[in-house]
Amino acid sequence: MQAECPECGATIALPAGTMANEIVACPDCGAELEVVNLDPPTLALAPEVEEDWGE
Amino acid sequence: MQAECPECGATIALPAGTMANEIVACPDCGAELEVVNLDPPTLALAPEVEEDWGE
Amino acid sequence: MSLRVSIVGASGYVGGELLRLLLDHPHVSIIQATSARNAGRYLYQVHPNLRGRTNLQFVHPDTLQPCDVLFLALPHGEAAQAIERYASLAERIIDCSADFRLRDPAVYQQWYGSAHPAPAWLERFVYGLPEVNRAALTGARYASGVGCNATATNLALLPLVEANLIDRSRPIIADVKVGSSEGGATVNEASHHPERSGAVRSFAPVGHRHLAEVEQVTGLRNVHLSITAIELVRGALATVHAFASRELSEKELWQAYRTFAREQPFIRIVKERQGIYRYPEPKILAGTNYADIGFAYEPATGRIVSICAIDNLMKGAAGSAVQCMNLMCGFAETTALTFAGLHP
Amino acid sequence: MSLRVSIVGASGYVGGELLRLLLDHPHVSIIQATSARNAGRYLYQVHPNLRGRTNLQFVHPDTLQPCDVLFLALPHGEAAQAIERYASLAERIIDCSADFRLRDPAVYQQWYGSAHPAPAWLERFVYGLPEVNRAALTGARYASGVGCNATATNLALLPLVEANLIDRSRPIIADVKVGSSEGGATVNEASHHPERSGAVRSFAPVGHRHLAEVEQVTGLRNVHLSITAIELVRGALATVHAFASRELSEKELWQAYRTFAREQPFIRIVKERQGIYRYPEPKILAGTNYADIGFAYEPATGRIVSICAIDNLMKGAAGSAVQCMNLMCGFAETTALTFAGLHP
Amino acid sequence: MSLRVSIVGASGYVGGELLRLLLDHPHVSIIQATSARNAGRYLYQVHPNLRGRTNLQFVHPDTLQPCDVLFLALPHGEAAQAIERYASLAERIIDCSADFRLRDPAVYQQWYGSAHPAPAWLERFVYGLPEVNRAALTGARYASGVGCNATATNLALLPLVEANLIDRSRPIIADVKVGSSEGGATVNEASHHPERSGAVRSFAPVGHRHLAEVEQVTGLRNVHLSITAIELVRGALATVHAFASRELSEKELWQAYRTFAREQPFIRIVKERQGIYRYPEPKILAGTNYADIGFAYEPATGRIVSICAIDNLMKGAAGSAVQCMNLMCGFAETTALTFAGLHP
Amino acid sequence: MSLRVSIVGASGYVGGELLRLLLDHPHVSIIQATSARNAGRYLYQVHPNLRGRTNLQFVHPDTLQPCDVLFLALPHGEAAQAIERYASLAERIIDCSADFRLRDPAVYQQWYGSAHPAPAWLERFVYGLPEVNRAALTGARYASGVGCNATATNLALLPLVEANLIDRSRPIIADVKVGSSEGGATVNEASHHPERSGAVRSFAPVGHRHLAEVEQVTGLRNVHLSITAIELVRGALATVHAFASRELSEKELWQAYRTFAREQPFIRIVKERQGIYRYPEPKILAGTNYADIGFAYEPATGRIVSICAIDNLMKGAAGSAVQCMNLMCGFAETTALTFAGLHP
Ligand SMILES: NC(=O)c1ccc[n+]([C@@H]2O[C@H](COP(=O)([O-])OP(=O)(O)OC[C@H]3O[C@@H](n4cnc5c(N)ncnc54)[C@H](OP(=O)(O)O)[C@@H]3O)[C@@H](O)[C@H]2O)c1
Ligand SMILES: NC(=O)c1ccc[n+]([C@@H]2O[C@H](COP(=O)([O-])OP(=O)(O)OC[C@H]3O[C@@H](n4cnc5c(N)ncnc54)[C@H](OP(=O)(O)O)[C@@H]3O)[C@@H](O)[C@H]2O)c1
Ligand SMILES: NC(=O)c1ccc[n+]([C@@H]2O[C@H](COP(=O)([O-])OP(=O)(O)OC[C@H]3O[C@@H](n4cnc5c(N)ncnc54)[C@H](OP(=O)(O)O)[C@@H]3O)[C@@H](O)[C@H]2O)c1
Ligand SMILES: NC(=O)c1ccc[n+]([C@@H]2O[C@H](COP(=O)([O-])OP(=O)(O)OC[C@H]3O[C@@H](n4cnc5c(N)ncnc54)[C@H](OP(=O)(O)O)[C@@H]3O)[C@@H](O)[C@H]2O)c1
Ligand SMILES: [Zn+2]
Ligand SMILES: [Zn+2]
Repeated sequence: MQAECPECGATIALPAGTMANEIVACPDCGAELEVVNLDPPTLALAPEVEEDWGE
Repeated sequence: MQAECPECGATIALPAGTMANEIVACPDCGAELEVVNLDPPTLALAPEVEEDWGE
Repeated sequence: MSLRVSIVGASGYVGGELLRLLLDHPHVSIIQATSARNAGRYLYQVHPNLRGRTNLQFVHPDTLQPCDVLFLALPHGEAAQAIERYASLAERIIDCSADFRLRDPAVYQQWYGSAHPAPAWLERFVYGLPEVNRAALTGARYASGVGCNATATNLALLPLVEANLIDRSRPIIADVKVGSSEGGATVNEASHHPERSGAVRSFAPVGHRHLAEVEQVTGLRNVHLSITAIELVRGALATVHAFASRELSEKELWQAYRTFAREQPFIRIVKERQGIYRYPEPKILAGTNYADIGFAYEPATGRIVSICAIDNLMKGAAGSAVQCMNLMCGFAETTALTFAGLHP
Repeated sequence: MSLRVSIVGASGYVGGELLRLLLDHPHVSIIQATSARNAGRYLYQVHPNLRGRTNLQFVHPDTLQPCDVLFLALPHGEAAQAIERYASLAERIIDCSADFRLRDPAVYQQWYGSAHPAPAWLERFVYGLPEVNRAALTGARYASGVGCNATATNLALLPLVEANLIDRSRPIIADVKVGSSEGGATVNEASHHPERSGAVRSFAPVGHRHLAEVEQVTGLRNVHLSITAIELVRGALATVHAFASRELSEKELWQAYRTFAREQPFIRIVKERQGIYRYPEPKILAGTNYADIGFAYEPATGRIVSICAIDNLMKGAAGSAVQCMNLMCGFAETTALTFAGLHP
Repeated sequence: MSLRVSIVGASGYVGGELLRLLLDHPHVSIIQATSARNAGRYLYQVHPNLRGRTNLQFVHPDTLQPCDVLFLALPHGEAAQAIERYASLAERIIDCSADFRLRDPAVYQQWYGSAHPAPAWLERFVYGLPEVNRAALTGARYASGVGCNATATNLALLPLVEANLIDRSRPIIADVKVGSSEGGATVNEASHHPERSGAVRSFAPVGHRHLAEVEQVTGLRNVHLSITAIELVRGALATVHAFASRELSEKELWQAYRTFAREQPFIRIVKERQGIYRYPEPKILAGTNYADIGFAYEPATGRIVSICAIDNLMKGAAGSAVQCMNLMCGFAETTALTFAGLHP
Repeated sequence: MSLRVSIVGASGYVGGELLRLLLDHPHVSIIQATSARNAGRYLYQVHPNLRGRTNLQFVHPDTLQPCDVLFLALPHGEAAQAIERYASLAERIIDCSADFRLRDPAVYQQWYGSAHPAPAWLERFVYGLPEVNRAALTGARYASGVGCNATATNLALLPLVEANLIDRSRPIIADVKVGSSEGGATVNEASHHPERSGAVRSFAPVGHRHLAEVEQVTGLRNVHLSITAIELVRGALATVHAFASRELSEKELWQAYRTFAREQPFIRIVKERQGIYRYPEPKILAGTNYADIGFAYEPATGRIVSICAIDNLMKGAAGSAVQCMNLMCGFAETTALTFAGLHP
């Protein structure tokens, strides 16, 4: 099962048994993605806390 | 006695008793300057060894 | 007779620098220095360089009392939130944060993502860079601080802007290198020594908020700012790449920089043909209020590289703030700001 | 069966790095390592990391003997001067200097101020950056090295150039931050630790020779290069500011970088949304042959900040040189180049 | 056939170093790497040097599954607390913490202030310093790790102890200089870059717990330990001052060090009469498993200064741990530990 | 009315520091600053921190003219060789070198390997550490400087010596960590940035000449000195391990340190139970004349660890020299020495 990262366009392999609402990380851009649909497999950016870089 | 730095245009005060061919340093740009004329006071860039900055 | 001065946010890095400067200022006495987390501790337990200089203790910010001059050195947003209270306590205020730097509330909203909490106060504050606002600061009641990266960029650009030497149709790139004290005293993952040490971190390649200040101060609209955090504690170096509006000689550029630096006690032009220190270098500015400026020019392409070095905590924050106070209160402008810096 | 390899200039920093890599290379044996000043000393007396790895001693360059592959790691000009002699001793040569990098003798003369001493050799040398010249390097007899600052700049630019995303009518600024090992092992006033430590030195705001290599490799004519030396021993970071030729999405940029990185064993794309290491960072590349590339894009202005980090002594010199040797001699391209780098 | 290995505490510095080493180990496969805070993230988002090396993701420690070899790299006390669970999951365990280093529960209680949570397990663990325990480690099921400062001190002392050259009636002072990675990956006020940078911090002038390990390993009772944290990320240097039990010649000392170093693949003697690297230097050991040892002797006073340099994360932690695994599992002792280190 | 002061060796690091201090001294005017290599250059071309402070140019030492106070900051041996000439030019001399520090010509010969060139002058010079010699320095004509490592060690030991708390039958180990400016401004292989950076170099494990000064000042005969060069430009930290002559309480130790520090304007006791700066730390002393002292005590073993931090160029050289001048000339002792130091 494959899906595309909405942020960077990476092709992400979803392991068998992936469920809706699960969170996966994009291996390329690190975005945290929510599985919003399984048929077809669709990912959306999960809400993220903007981290402070501290400078 | 005043002269102009040919490099940066600084006004350079030449002390009384300055002689032709003397070398003075420009206080602004650091150029080493030769007194090529005294009347009017005129400065020219003295030949410089290009220092290696080393990178 | 001494003015009574207080510092809110005195446990931070800008606050600490204000303490260091004001303790040696002949015309003021520090009456309160606040820190919620360190209330009751001696100043020197947080700022060890002040040991032997003062036995003052931090007080909680809630206990702040009336004073003549109030310095605010707080995280973003805190000063604007409480400005009425602070103004009720002090005749004069110098706020080191970004809260009162921008004149236009719309610009504030654009860059900070929410409406300004006290927009009426924006016009009461004079932008606290004496090099451009000396007249307005003289006798003023309220001064904002300056952004450190903005200041390095502005002081690199102003000689060229004032002499009208920049081609405004071509982009201007300000690539600023900064030290870790810019982030303040609060610990975070990014500032953990094993990670931060030796880093060359592309901290803000795009989108840095100080651009708003650069546009306000220089009037330019084609400046592009990037910030890289490097191995350094204090210091910022702006390398600003611009293009000449016409063919130039080196002498004309010298002239522009000299004109800008004239009568500015803390601006020095650094451009040497030999030696190790040919251009502005932040490492020798630690603790000083100087902004060193210099340039390189490439006739074949018309590129001017204008360079400015500062200590972010001094000319980029506390130093300029004290310089503002001197102007606001009628003291000699350089009072308490004369430390020459160290070599090596 | 092992190839017999020699290194001329083995006491230098590039030479030392070649020694480190080649001692662990399964298909070659080092037979000679030259140094005039250290002839007779053990390699590990100069390169202490090699202690326990080899009991080889430096030999004087005059005693150089025939070998299969010869690496030259000499100061500028020395390789070109003596290329006939070196070519008579070795079937294959990899020269790490700038002597054979430029294809056009006229360009060489323009940047180096004198005619090339052996212009006929220029076309025999393949420019030694496998990422752009893999096919030509495969089986080649002569390869040049690469410039470290040029390589960081080129690898930042190439993804954009190959995807044709850059507006060539607007200037491209490459602001490169570099460590002290770029200057080599020879001591000078500028490298004295108390002076160099903590420096943010505008080493070459304009006029850096590596621009010639950038123009040759990218085909661009509007690149402007500035080099700032920072507190770092190994490493170079190129921050390259370019403008998009049209409106772009982040995904298109990702696509361009992925296309460039595909099949390149030493190119990694680094662009993270969180964590400390969001963009390429030279500090984690020390000793590795990676070039990490990444980018930030500002839709409102069209500015693309393309960032490349390398270890100047590896991908910027000895690492690429060994990668070239692997291609020239038919070894697996990554042989002896697999060190992962350290964190923290 | 590969052994299946897991690492608990893989987001830490010792854990990260284990990952780096084990990913290149030809006889093992990493099946799980745990981190509660980073579960679901890719290893390279925390350890950026592993980018391109593995696509493994951190898993929560609660999901730990059975494996052949389990490495524990946890904060003090955590391994002892849960040792029964870990032992139920893995045939072999290597614990990098101090929990199972001391043989005597009473000594543990004295130094750690509370009774050991699993005293029965103390005798099942072999102290994991191959240089003194090679035979016991060969084939062992459980090995403790080593203390980094203890190891630098022990390896400085052992050549003298084994040759019986130390006057035990006079104090032995071990003054150890250490880098910031000793503190692990967790951020704290003391590790904030502006504070930690350039520090020469008397971290533990007296009372450092590693003394217990020194006494256990050397059998000495008159060692006094002090730790100073200096500007360095990786590395520890022990400067150990002891007095000779009788008049000695330099040759006798050389003999003692040679005897100790013989057959030890990771011990090198460093004592040069010229050059820059005359004594052990941690900076060239970053990433390597070497312990470099050397000495200076002052005939007039009988003082021997014995010096040992290590990388605290390697020979002082993960490197020794992998060396232990190699011995426990019958692999060649140096497998995956052959990185030579960098110069400069 | 100002005293006329000259500095021989003004291009060096001690000379540069003297310039910085004396330019701000209200009671003196610098009339000459010598450098053979830089004659004719502006002081700020060598010491960039002095830009804007003075337009003085270096003069050749041969052109030295009479003055009121002469500072000598020359390499070892040069002052002694030419002392008659210098004394003919100046009423008062302060020599920063080691040439006139030792009282006993025999001790000089023992440590420096040759007879003193001007032994009659030894008794005319007062050893220039005001903390021990204030009375003798007051009004004196000739003062020697101090050794930086000696001073850190002496000031760590003196509180204990004066209170008679040290067991003289057991060895005292002084393990001193130092920065690179101790080596002066002259470049050499060991100071090349890529080599010196990050080093933990056992520079003088035994045999350091400053021991002679320690013995002279403290009267102790069982001190053992080792110097390790670390990543630092300015600063020295002495970690001195001694044993108590009897059972002690912490209070007694506090008492001893307080007694020593009383009336000493530049001695501060640093011993905190919390915070980051618990013991003396050289990094916050850069540019200041303070010597911070502190201690840790281990009742079980009787070990006292006495710690002293200084800036080697200030309290360890130029700062003490100016303090001496103030005493010799009747100025307030702290004049021109009040810079507080920076944090962070
Ligand atoms: N660092 C620079 O280079 C720099 C340069 C230019 C401008 N600035 C600006 O200067 C300001 C201070 O920066 P910094 O680096 O000094 O920050 P900092 O080190 O983080 O210090 C912040 C200070 O604010 C106090 N504080 C926090 N919240 C408060 C509140 N609600 N009320 C009262 N006090 C509060 C803290 O005290 P506690 O001890 O109670 O936490 C601390 O003393 C910021 O606005 C910054 O943008 C900084
Ligand atoms: N450093 C970098 O980051 C870097 C990156 C890319 C390319 N490069 C290029 O690589 C080359 C070497 O750089 P480096 O940094 O390694 O320099 P380096 O440290 O100064 O080493 C130079 C070496 O050349 C030897 N040498 C000098 N003159 C020689 C001669 N006439 N014949 C034979 N050997 C001679 C020296 O040996 P002795 O012991 O006899 O003096 C030394 O081994 C340069 O061309 C440089 O431009 C360097
Ligand atoms: N650093 C050195 O130089 C060194 C040298 C020798 C020995 N050691 C020893 O090695 C051990 C690890 O040191 P370090 O420096 O790597 O520490 P560190 O960087 O702080 O890492 C600690 C690791 O333990 C994990 N962890 C914390 N509590 C846990 C729990 N209850 N269960 C499971 N995992 C837990 C953390 O994971 P999360 O991501 O979930 O927080 C993190 O991965 C320590 O015992 C230390 O004494 C360290
Ligand atoms: N560095 C420290 O931390 C420290 C601490 C305590 C004491 N000291 C002592 O202070 C003295 C100076 O040390 P430094 O570190 O400042 O050394 P430095 O940086 O090497 O400076 C030496 C100075 O002496 C000048 N000079 C050399 N030979 C001379 C001669 N024959 N006649 C006149 N001038 C001569 C040099 O001038 P040119 O420009 O003409 O070469 C230079 O200005 C030394 O004796 C040192 O032991 C140093
Ligand atoms: Zn993605
Ligand atoms: Zn000029």
